[in-house]
Amino acid sequence: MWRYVFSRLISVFTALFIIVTLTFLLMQLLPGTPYGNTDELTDHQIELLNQKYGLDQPVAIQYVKYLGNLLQGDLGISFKYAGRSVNDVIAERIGPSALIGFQGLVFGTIVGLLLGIISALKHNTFLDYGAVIVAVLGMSIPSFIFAALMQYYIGVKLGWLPPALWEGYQNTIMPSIALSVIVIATVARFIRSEMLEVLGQDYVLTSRAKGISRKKVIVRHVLRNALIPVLTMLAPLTVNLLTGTLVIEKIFAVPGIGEQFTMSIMLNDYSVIMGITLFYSVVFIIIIFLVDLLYGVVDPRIRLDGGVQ
Amino acid sequence: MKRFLTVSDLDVSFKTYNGEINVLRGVSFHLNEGETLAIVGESGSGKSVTAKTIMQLLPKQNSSVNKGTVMFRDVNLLEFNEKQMEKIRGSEISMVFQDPMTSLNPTMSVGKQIMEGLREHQSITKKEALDRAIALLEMVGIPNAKERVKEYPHQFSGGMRQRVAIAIAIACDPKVLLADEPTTALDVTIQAQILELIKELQEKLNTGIILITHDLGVVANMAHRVAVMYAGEIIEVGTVEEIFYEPKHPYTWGLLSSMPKLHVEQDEALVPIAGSPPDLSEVSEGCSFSERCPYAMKVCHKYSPQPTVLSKHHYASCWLLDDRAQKVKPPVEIGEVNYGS
Amino acid sequence: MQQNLDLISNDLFEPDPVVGKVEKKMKNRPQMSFWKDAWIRLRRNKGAILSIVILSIITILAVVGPYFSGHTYSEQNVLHSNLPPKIAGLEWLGFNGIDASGIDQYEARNLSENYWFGTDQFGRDIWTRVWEGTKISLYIAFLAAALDLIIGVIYGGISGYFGGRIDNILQRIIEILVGIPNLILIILFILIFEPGIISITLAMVITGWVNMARVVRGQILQLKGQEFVLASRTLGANPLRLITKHLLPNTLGSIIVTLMFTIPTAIFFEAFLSFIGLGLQPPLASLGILVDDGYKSMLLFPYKMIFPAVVISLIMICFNVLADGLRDALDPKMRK
Amino acid sequence: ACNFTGSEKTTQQPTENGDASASTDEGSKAQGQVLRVIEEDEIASLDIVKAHDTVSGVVISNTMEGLYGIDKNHQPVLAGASKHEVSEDGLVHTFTIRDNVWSNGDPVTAYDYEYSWKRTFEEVGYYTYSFANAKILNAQAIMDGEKSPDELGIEAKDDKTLVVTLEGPSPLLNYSLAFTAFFPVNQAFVEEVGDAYGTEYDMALYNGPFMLTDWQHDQGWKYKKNPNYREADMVKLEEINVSVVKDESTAVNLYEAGKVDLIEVSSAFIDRYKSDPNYSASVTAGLKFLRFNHNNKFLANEHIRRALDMAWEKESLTDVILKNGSIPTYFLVPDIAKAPSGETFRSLNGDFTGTVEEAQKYFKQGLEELGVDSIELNVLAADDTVNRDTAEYLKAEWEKNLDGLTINIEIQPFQSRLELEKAIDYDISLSSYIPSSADPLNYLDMWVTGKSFNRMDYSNPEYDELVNRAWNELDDEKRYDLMLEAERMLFDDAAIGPMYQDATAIIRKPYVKDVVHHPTLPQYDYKWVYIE
Amino acid sequence: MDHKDTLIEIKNVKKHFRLNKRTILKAVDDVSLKIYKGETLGVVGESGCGKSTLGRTIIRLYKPTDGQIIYDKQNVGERLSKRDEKRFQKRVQMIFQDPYSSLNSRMTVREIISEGLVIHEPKLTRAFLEKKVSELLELVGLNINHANRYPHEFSGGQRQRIGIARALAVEPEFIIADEPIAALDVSIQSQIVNLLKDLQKEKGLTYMFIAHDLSMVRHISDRVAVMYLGNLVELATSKKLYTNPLHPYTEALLSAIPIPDPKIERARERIILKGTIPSPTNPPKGCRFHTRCAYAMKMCAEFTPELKEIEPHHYVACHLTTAD
Ligand SMILES: Nc1ncnc2c1ncn2[C@@H]1O[C@H](COP(=O)(O)OP(=O)(O)OP(=O)(O)O)[C@@H](O)[C@H]1O
Ligand SMILES: Nc1ncnc2c1ncn2[C@@H]1O[C@H](COP(=O)(O)OP(=O)(O)OP(=O)(O)O)[C@@H](O)[C@H]1O
Ligand SMILES: [Mg+2]
Ligand SMILES: [Mg+2]
Repeated sequence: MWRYVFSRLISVFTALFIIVTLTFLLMQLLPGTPYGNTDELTDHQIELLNQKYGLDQPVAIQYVKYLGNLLQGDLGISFKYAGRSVNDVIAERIGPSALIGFQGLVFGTIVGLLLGIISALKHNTFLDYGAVIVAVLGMSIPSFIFAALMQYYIGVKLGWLPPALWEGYQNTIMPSIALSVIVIATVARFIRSEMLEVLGQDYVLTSRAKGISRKKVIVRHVLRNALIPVLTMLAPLTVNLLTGTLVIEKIFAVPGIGEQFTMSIMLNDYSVIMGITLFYSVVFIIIIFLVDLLYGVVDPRIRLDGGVQ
Repeated sequence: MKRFLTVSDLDVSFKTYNGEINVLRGVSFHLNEGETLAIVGESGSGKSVTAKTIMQLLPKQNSSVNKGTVMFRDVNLLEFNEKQMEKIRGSEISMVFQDPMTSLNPTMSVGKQIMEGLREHQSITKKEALDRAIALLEMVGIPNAKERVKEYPHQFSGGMRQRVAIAIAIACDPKVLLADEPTTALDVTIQAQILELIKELQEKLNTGIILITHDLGVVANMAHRVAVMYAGEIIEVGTVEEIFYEPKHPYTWGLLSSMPKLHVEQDEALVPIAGSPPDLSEVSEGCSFSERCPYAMKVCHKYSPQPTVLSKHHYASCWLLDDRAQKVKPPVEIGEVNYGS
Repeated sequence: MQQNLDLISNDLFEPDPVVGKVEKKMKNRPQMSFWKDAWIRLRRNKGAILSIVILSIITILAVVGPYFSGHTYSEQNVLHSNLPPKIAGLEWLGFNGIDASGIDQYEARNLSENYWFGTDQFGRDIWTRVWEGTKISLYIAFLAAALDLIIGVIYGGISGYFGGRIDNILQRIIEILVGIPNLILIILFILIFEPGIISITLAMVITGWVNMARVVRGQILQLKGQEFVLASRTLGANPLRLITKHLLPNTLGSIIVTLMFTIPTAIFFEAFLSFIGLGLQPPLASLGILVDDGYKSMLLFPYKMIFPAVVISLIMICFNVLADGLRDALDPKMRK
Repeated sequence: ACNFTGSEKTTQQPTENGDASASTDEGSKAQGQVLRVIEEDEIASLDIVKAHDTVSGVVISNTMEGLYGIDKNHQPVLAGASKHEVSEDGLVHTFTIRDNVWSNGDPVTAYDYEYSWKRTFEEVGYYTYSFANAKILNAQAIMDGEKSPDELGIEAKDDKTLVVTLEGPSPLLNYSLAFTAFFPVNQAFVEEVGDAYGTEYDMALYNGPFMLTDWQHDQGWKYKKNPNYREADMVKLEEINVSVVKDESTAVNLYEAGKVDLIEVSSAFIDRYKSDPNYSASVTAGLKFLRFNHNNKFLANEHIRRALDMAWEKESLTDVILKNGSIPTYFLVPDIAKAPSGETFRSLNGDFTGTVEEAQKYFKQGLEELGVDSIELNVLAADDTVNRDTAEYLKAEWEKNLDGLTINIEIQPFQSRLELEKAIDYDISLSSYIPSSADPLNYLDMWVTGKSFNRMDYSNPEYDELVNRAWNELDDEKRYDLMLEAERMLFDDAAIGPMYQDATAIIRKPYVKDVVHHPTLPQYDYKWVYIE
Repeated sequence: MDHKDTLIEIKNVKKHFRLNKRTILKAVDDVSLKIYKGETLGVVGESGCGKSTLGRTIIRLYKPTDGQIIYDKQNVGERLSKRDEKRFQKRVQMIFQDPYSSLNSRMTVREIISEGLVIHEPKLTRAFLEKKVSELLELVGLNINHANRYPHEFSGGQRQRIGIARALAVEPEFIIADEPIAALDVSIQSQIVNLLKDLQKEKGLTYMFIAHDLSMVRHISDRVAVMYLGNLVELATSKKLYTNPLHPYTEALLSAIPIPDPKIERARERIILKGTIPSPTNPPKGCRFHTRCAYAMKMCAEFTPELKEIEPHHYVACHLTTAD
């Protein structure tokens, strides 16, 4: 086990290294400068700026320097938010993103599980079709539409919750719900499909023969065995939710990181791009790793360190 | 002895793409307290389905119980709803499923699986349940039970899994135990041990056992009475002696004579019953065994025989028992031969 | 059946063994492969059939719909801008040409012509644009599905089946692909490629299939140790056969569901690509773009968003019901 | 209500109405003289060297002050200086600094100006070009690397006396001095905090009507009235709460819910508010126009260019598509500044209009001259809604009206579009320009050969000469004549295709009074605002 | 049976499973035996003693931890070339113990049975396949009517027969039958056993027959191997083994065979093995059986007895016999 974790760690670092390297190189190809609109700067001035930020040096040297700073935990200074360190930018913005992402995930998973279970238990009845349609609408209509509708009707017309901004806990509710839509859809659909598969297995009969109620059978036996694909799908979703989503953050004026990322790419804010990419990749790799470990927890038959033979 | 489980006139059918198949056709039998009833018979004859019907665990989407009652004490289980059944299952009636590989949840440790039923029906703490689970595992002869409770089914051999399944079934001291081939995957010494265990349990709790098995040795050891099934019907019932020494149905004869005998030279071929079982999707006229029966008469192809009472416990459904039929002698081995080694 | 024993005449009691005499009657289902069998089962699923019908209608409308209205998707007439939908005879359904402030715009502007789905701000016919967009979005849907099936399933299959080091490497590659910001690649794409369907396709090739690969891998990891797989290995089945014949069929349920997620994601990914310049060239618009555009004026001109959204939802609901039907049909145990 | 910021030095109290479900009835307002507005982005920096975005511009111009300020009527007036003396030749300007203090109590001195201006050059601030435009001595040379920032034409004689030297007569100097780039900074403070200057509300000093008292990154910030401001008694607002909201419909919803008092709206929402009494549109000095690549084989032809300019209806674009009060333009210089005669630029020069029929004629002529019967052109547009819509509209109009023309729309993200434009790698580009002062010369200067804004290889020596003369003409009447002629010449050449003069559509609660909205950047001035 | 050709020779084969960091489960520990061409080797032993593991190791489903498996002069315990592997797979087949999980639930019986044929001879015509499938089904007591059904529609016994038909389809020369008949009723058991024997006679097949049913093992086997906790403890011709069991475990085993005669069965005495069953993760030192052996001596706990040929073709690993 530890050997596995260790060898996995090595390959994870390799992957991270490659991501950092490739992103660094690709980023160089982006058109334009990180200085925003340079309409009125003279060539000399741009040269001065490049010198100041070390961008006049060969890419290889810039890269080595970047890695050096990285090892010391320094992600550099933002170009757009002049003078602010990327560490700060990420640190300040990750909180809100993670909070609404986490809430959305939890809420979505719970509702999704319920829908999925209802669907599977009432297979091919109207309840099932109802749950299917709810889930499908959840995945085929983009979440920003739900967000906007919620904002208008709940926030403005009914006034139950603040329509936007980031002032208190109530502000987190609507964004979380909007984010949960896709989670609900994902969980509901996968749970339904997998549960149908599992419900036909013999051990479900065994547990029912023990006198366990259907509900408990579902919770203890069926769900767990139906979990693998849900986990697989939820992993990247979790990463995306926790690391922020552009539209929802924009609509609810949440000071999150998702919006920041797009922005910095559009503006060539190199250090922020690198910082967030790195951050995102680390979260992604960690979560995928956890999911892989979870595979083994959920289904002890799965052994990742073994090949076929 | 009290008769406390009575199955009468059970008809069960499955919908398949080949059409409807009538898997059980008028199955009736009863079980007394403290008694072991063995059900033997052709594979595919409906033994497992019978057991599942009693438990009401048939797959809902394609099976239907068309007729019949399952009286447990004085209630008809078939009229029970799911909630009521849940109370009964595991505590009053429990079942060991035929297949040990798939009947355990691969993602739950065996200990948990045993504890689950315990905690459902008895108000005990987790710790107590765990201790009981370990004790049960030891009882069914799993070495090192303390450690192995934490393991998962895939880490157990087939026989060990079967024993786990038995442990689950007997965990709550059920009144009726439906054991569907509980020892097929076990070697003889362990089998003997398990059978002993079941017997002890029976004596202690006066449990009624329905033992489904192919192993006539086990039947001889365990059963008080034997029911022989063929193609969804019970064609002969009797005490174990009656079935072994005075079988009356040609199918029973066939079964008994197809066993290997320890004293017979091994080069001698075994004597299987000729032909293959009938297609249950067709409603055939006459006796379902008629096409394979060497003693078949014209009537057998036309009318299905009714049970004939042969003694207090012994019934058989065969036209040969009709007065008008020629008397035939069962094959030589039956009833006369000593099986000693 | 209690027969009267006396009715049975004595002559019936003559021996008449038939063992070995009668040939077994062959009442056989026609020989069917798994797939054919599945198709037959699918045909019995009303929901699935209805979905196929609706999808066919949508596909047909996508092809011929634009010719019904007498407008092209790009024909612009600012005098007719922002007209609400109006269909003669369907006024009671809301197709009455009355806008959010209760004015019949057709009367107000003295128009005799009806726009079935209304018009956008350029006065373009939304009906035509919706069907034109459906064509593109359907293409995107199929493209996404194809990528998922071709790249995702194979990739995941190989990764899960071979496991160990190969799995490790393949999974790290996925992590790298996901880790590198998509947007950077897309911006570089915009610089290099002409915008259009091919560029969309390329952009989707990068990571569109990743979820599928992971789902398939997860399932196969779970399945590959099962005895039926071992049995087939002892028969000499090569990995290809094992994966395609044994592992994937048992993964189909998840594959289908995953596919159903890829499709809407792809439809809106295309809209995003088009918006930043890699996708379609305006005024050509896909359903995703129409929804995105309509969203901005959702409260004032709801019809601009509703029609494309309804078509997307309808397509997706049909796909999903069909997928569920397919999943049931592909699972022999689910048969009724 | 709790705060969800990562920052620990938060001092923000939840606003009274920050609590959800507080009051949602329309028109609910904050208590007292509090204005609630939104900005669509975070403040990039409070440092005038680093900030060159509109948001920072508004914050800086409301919290700091330079030698000149802009009055209610958008005219430059003395602000940080109490006196402005000009030498005979117009090259040496001597300012007397008014008594004023920084928010830490230090007096504002002439040295602060000198330090600030030179610092801008040292640190390569974006707005150095406006020093060059203002003809501050050596500004251009420093930008080109020929001189050092030290040699900039500014010198503090003593605390109160500041001497600015020019390279030549500068008709736009006063306007320029009101621009944020020319503001002072407190040397001691800047040197003390170093790189952190301008990154937090307490990492900057203020000498303007307001000062920042809170800044939650990406969420918003808060201004409070500056009690030490020289004209503090004129400032009525006690507090301004700014929230960062990037989505327009969100802004509208916040306004509807009574959470903010003033928002800008655009096309889709204008339909909704057009007839609302709280709606108003004010034109800006921003100009949207078509750049024709004069190197392009087809666009090198004057007739083709003229046809492209005339062949579409500008009114429909502004009235039906944009709807925000933008004015269709048949000219280069909008009607903002007035000539000395009191007449406007437009009334003097008239419109350069044409009809679709003429356009078709020109186009045919052009095709004949080129010897082709069809041409295909790309239109480069940025990836925002307005530009896309405009491009779509143009494509449809052009293709409808000009036979043989095929238009491809090429959408590019902001940076890419900029790079392509700079490299003159496009056919037609949708461009915009907003000057830092509304003088006609700013608009005309763009098309001088080799100027960075030219970016389309238009070159007409006579035109260059005219503009150059206007730059050096201190007599306003003569200067206007030169400029009028230059504009005519530009349209003679059909060098560009003007589209419209931008406007900002605003809705604000009726109790918000006297919001001043300047046509040039930075637009919002809160100095005179009060709540009724 | 003196001069038989060896078909397969197993030399010191070990198969250990690593359960976790510290625990290693020695499922098969140092087993050596030969299987001759045309014979049936019965393998019996306690459940969990490693019979299936041994079988699976022989058929290359598991890579042996140690030791050699020489099949027809070739060591198949190591990597094989593609061609050799394919050849091996056609020659050796396995009938799996579990009739439930060993059939792919998404394949029809036809597909399951014909898979081997399709793999090894891809060019077969449909008609031929159909005929072959039909033959095979008849052979195992099913019929072509069943060909279109899916495994879950069958009873346990029926599934087992499908598994047998699958193994027979490629006409192997060596079949490892892992409890092929446990799930069948006696009539069909005898049918299958007859079938296996007929095939053996006809085609000279070799079987490794793993079973718990000792009477059936006796009936079918030429020689019988008795395993205990991963070790081979006794190996002899079936006649010798059943008449003269030398190992105490074999003795206990034989005494426990249930006899299908109620009177005898109930009156009978059995050797009941005492003591707890040791675990393969931590097998006892010395003779692995000593913890439960009625005759255990001091040395049994110390030294591991070697498998020795006590009389011709009768091997035992017990200090009792070797001590004589
Ligand atoms: N879910 C099902 N769908 C369709 N047919 C079924 C189903 N379950 C069982 N059957 C059919 O019902 C019949 C009886 O099956 P059952 O499992 O009771 O046999 P059995 O007597 O237990 O046989 P065995 O001894 O082999 O286990 C068989 O013909 C089988 O094909
Ligand atoms: N894949 C595996 N991983 C870990 N342990 C295993 C594995 N397969 C088998 N074992 C263990 O190896 C031992 C031998 O198992 P095996 O299946 O060979 O027994 P068997 O003799 O076939 O028993 P049975 O007669 O019950 O089938 C058992 O203790 C089992 O728990
Ligand atoms: Mg059964
Ligand atoms: Mg085994």
